[in-house]
Amino acid sequence: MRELTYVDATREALDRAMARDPSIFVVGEGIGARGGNFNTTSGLYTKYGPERLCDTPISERGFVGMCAGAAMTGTRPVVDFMFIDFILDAFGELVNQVAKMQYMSSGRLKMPIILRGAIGIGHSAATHHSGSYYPIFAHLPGFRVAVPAIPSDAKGLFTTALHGDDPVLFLEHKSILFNRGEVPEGDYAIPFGQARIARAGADCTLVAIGSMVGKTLAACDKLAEEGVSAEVIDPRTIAPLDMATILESVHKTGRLLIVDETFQPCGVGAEIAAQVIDQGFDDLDAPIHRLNGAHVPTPYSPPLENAIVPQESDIEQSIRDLLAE
Amino acid sequence: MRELTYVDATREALDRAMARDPSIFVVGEGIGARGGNFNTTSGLYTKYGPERLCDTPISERGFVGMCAGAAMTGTRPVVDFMFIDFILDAFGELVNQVAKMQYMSSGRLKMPIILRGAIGIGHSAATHHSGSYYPIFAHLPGFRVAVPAIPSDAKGLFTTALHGDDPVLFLEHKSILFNRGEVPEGDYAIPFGQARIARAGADCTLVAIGSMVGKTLAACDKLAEEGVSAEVIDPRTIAPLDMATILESVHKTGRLLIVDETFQPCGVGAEIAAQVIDQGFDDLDAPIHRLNGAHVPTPYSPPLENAIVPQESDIEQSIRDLLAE
Amino acid sequence: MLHQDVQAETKARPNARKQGSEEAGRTTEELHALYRQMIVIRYTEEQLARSHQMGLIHGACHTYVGEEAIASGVCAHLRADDAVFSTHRGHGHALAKGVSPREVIAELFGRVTGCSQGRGGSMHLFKPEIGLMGTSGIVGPCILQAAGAGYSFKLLRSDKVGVAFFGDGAVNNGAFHEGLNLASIWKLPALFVCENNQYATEVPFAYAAGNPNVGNRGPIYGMESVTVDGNDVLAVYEAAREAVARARAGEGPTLLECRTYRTRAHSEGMRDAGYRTQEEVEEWKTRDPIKRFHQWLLENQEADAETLAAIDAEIKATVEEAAEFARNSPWPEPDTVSDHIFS
Amino acid sequence: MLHQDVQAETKARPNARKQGSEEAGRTTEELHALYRQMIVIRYTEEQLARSHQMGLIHGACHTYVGEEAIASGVCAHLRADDAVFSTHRGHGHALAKGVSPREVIAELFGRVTGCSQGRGGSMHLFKPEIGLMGTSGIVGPCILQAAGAGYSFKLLRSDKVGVAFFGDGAVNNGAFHEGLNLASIWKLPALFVCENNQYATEVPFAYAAGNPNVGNRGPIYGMESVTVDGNDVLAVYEAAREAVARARAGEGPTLLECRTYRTRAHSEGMRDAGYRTQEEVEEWKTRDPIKRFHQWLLENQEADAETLAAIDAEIKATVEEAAEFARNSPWPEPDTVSDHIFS
Ligand SMILES: Cc1ncc(C[n+]2csc(CCOP(=O)(O)OP(=O)(O)O)c2C)c(N)n1
Ligand SMILES: Cc1ncc(C[n+]2csc(CCOP(=O)(O)OP(=O)(O)O)c2C)c(N)n1
Ligand SMILES: [Mg+2]
Ligand SMILES: [Mg+2]
Repeated sequence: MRELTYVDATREALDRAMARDPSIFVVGEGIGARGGNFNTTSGLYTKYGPERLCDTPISERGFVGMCAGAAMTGTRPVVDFMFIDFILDAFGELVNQVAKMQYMSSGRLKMPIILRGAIGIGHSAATHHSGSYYPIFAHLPGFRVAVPAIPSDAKGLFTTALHGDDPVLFLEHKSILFNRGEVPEGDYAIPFGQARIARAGADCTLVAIGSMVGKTLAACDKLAEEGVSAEVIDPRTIAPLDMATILESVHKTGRLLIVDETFQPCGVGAEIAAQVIDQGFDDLDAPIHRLNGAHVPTPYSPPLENAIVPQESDIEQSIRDLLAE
Repeated sequence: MRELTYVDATREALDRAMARDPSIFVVGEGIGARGGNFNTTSGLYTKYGPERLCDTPISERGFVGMCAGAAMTGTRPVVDFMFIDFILDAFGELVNQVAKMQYMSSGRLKMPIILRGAIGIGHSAATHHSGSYYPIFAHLPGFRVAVPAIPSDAKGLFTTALHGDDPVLFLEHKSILFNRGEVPEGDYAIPFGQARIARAGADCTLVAIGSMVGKTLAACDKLAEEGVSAEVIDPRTIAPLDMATILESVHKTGRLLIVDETFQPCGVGAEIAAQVIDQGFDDLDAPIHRLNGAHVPTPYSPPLENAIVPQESDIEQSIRDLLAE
Repeated sequence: MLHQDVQAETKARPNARKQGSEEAGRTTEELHALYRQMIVIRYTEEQLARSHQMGLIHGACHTYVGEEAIASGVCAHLRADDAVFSTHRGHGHALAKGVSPREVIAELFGRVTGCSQGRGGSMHLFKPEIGLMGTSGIVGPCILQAAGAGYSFKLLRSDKVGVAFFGDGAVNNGAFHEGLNLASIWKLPALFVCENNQYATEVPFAYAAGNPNVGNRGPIYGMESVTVDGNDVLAVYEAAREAVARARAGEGPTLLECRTYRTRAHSEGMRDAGYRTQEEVEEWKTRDPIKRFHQWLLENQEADAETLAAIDAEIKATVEEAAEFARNSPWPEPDTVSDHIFS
Repeated sequence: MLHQDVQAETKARPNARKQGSEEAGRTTEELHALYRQMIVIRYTEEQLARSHQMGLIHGACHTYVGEEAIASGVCAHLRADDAVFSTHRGHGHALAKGVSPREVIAELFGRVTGCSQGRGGSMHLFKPEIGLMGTSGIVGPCILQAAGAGYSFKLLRSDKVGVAFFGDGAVNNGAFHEGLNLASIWKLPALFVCENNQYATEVPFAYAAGNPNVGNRGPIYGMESVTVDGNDVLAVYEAAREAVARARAGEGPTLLECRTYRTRAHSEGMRDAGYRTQEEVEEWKTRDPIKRFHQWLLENQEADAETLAAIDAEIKATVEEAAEFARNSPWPEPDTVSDHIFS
């Protein structure tokens, strides 16, 4: 199969959907002629013009609220935040005017809006350009939250987002945006709420999210040389969260570690652990462990930045600890 | 001891602190001559005047950002949101300009700012006036989060907030604001991160938050007639969270239920469960259960509203289920 | 200050626009419809106020009494497929957009027959089928949403219009600034109606805004803007006619400031003292938009007293029946409470 | 349009303010200090640009080249206890507020000797000891924070001033609207300096704003406002003098629009084509604030060429030494990474 970068994979999905559906438009800063800070829209401006690739002022709250109104009246906005950090100024609109609209109108309004942006720590982007924030959106009712880890999932999940009628947070870790991988041509959709077993194994279950999937797989490769057989699950969407796949794996392995770059308290790992302890209590042979980024704002300097992100060696150590319990 | 309402208890703390420290000021809509929508400031305007009880335009982002700047330059703002729902428009300021400031300045700046407001579901306030959102602030580094359940704790925790140098979310459930209880006179501070054992017991541990404390105690009273001895823990602050007290209790009882009105996914109950499973695995005799409000926007009509909030009878049933595991 | 001017002018020559040329197309039916619309709002609000006292309304209830001319004058130019976004004080907008008193009253009673099936109450009225896209308990967002409807309508090459109603309180909010600017730079077919009743709850606009005028702010955004006497239904009607026509023609948005006053408390059951004088309230009651228009219709031989009395009586009966209907309506089923979070 | 006017005027009578009365108190030392300050910024930025190419800067780097007159002209009136809040393009503000080139360069190199001890990088410069309260990677907040400093200073009855520097991009943001309004209604001692360089990254202000003017927006908030040629350091200096004096005297805030241009790419390593012409860039380079002031000093006999060359040489050496210092500075210790989240 041909290979594409992650960002090219999402752009292909976007391009195909825009070609077919004239009600899709994109807003953001520099997503027009410039093609997006991360090339998310490059080439599309010439194809679809300024109304459908609409450069905005620095009015995040404004254009999110505007897109909420647009989604309610027959069009399908894609908000491209560049860095997802900039979504925070629109948080009130998202919580009260986007996530709740279908419910409050008893299903008479639809809310087909995609909110996309680069997440995560890396490249000394420092604390205003390193956020992820997805546990917050998983906490709140009304959002779908996708965190694809590989190019094919990026295309498949973005396609699903573009065809659905619900608000979707589509979050792309900066450190994997330009990774290459095989991506199916043509139409390719992956339903939300289906985890991917990134590696099959029998000794322990590792749930890894976004950029942590690759690092976890690398750690497993290393441990495999010592005979450790770890199963790695990539949930792909954290709302909805495919607990069935995780529970099934834990049933088999009896041990669970969740690896996630974002903050630990009230995070995705907490939710997974809480559900496993409730529904898979008898399957567990050991405590559930979580490995998260440090609970601090993101510092700039490389040695500090490295210190707060789980590294391959940290993951390896955590797996050893889990197996030793 | 004399009795005060919950809101009178916080006002007493505020009044004492303002009398002593001229750098404390309050901003909000209608907190001046009007005395606050929930009487949080009544009587103070005549005492301290319009600069220290400053009525604002409907500019939540604006005055939060302003108070961030004020806190960095020698004064101590108290932002009174009336309903905490209105904080959402200021979310960007809170995350990036309030919570991170001490860290990014390596401790050279202080951030003594209190963000207070009424939380919770009740009185058909509907979806824009029923939010709680505290798991979000516990997730993010840099916030203290207090959710007092009784008048004396309200006074004690508010006093601590007023004397500290960190950003504090001070969240007061609407349904308990006018409850009365014994409140110590004079100076009275309760440190953050110390849970209160609201009821001692041996058969199971119940962690209840805010308005759920009273309901849980009522359910326990009922079950006590059948000989059930439940321990009820009120964490009082969820950041910092007093896990030591919870772990100790679970060590004794072997069973844990967390009762919380807010949303379940990535919530406080998830965090508590995850920590207990990690650190108290061998103490557990049964799965950990969570009882939360339904994961939906808050509907208006009383039968719908009742259906989404854990009621005394739901708590009772959950305790029975836990004991039956 | 313009504000004073508007009041002065109002007193000197009430409804002076009568002689203007722009009402060429104003038929007697249209005039009667405007009157009827205002009466529907007034009677429904008065019914709701009574019902609130009786404990039939569970949450808040912000009435529109004294401001009826605005929703009536603006919505007269809207079609069912135009999109209206409104605020916490939204009953009047819902009614003027075509929601029936039954559906509004039942909603506030929390019944499944309400326009939001009991999920919304006073501050969350929805009837998207006829373009009532929602009222909101949060001040500000409606401005952005109306711009968004405009974006849709422009992209879809339709001649529909997005309309936001909001109070003076919203003017100091960032949503006003960002929304008006976006609508202007993209020439969106939108109308921004500021109902300047001079107070945000108890905080005077004159205190909360560095500039007591709203209608002079259009140029800052490169947008048409105008201030009218919001208690003069014909003034509102004519200004809205122009603005809606401009939007439909692709000529961009308009900011329309309507100077008005709420004569009841901010919300039912709230105190209404300490922040404004009883004299001020009484003075404004003399400028009641319905009384004024009633008088104007008589003076200009557009209606006789009997016709108007008949309308009054008819609406009175309709509203009473609506309250009865609402009271007898079923509650929503608790087991539907998790429906429709997702599509 | 005023924008054109300013440019035209600039060309016709460069630094025409010389004959004005307001510079009565402008000493030769002050003039030399202004020159020196601009050179410090320019040389530091050029050093940073080179260092970026060499891979010594790990994150973003937005230079202030071409805009030096603004920070220099404004900060000349500030004391160490006045509070400055700035943006992503904040090196110039930090330097003008008194942070040394060593501390700025070391910060961008990620070293513990940097003004933020390596935690911040280009966009998060802190030295609160001398009133640099922080630069921010988010567009907008600095406006609110400067108002907040003003609130503190007013409440504490001091004569200190809060100052925000921000780009044209921030003008369309709700923070601008809310912050200016709050500062105005409470007459806060604050100064809002808009560095209008006509682009937000690649998006022209003329596209993004319904009104291409910033300095005409003060009256909307009931605030003094003024537009000056931001490449004329004396024009900035005089306007800021007045504004700071007004703030200190309790007479309220000022909005100061400085028309300028960034002559390098938005950030180092970014492309700088497609959205503006090379001619436009070259044209603006002829209006370089340093060259212009250099010429003015000579023409007005305020300095001779040797004096200025000596300043240049001295600063060049200082900055080179600073880069050396930064490069030899230690990295922060990883085990300090969780310090200072709470007080
Ligand atoms: C963002 C936000 N902040 C605060 C409130 C609380 N609140 C409800 S109505 C109101 C006053 C609104 O005043 P205005 O916009 O003038 O409308 P009016 O009530 O006068 O019609 C306030 C502050 C809110 N609903 N939303
Ligand atoms: C709220 C927010 N949105 C988007 C960005 C990304 N961003 C960084 S700089 C910039 C352009 C800023 O333009 P302007 O304010 O004019 O400052 P200039 O770079 O021209 O000095 C943008 C959009 C940001 N930092 N913050
Ligand atoms: Mg009002
Ligand atoms: Mg700019």
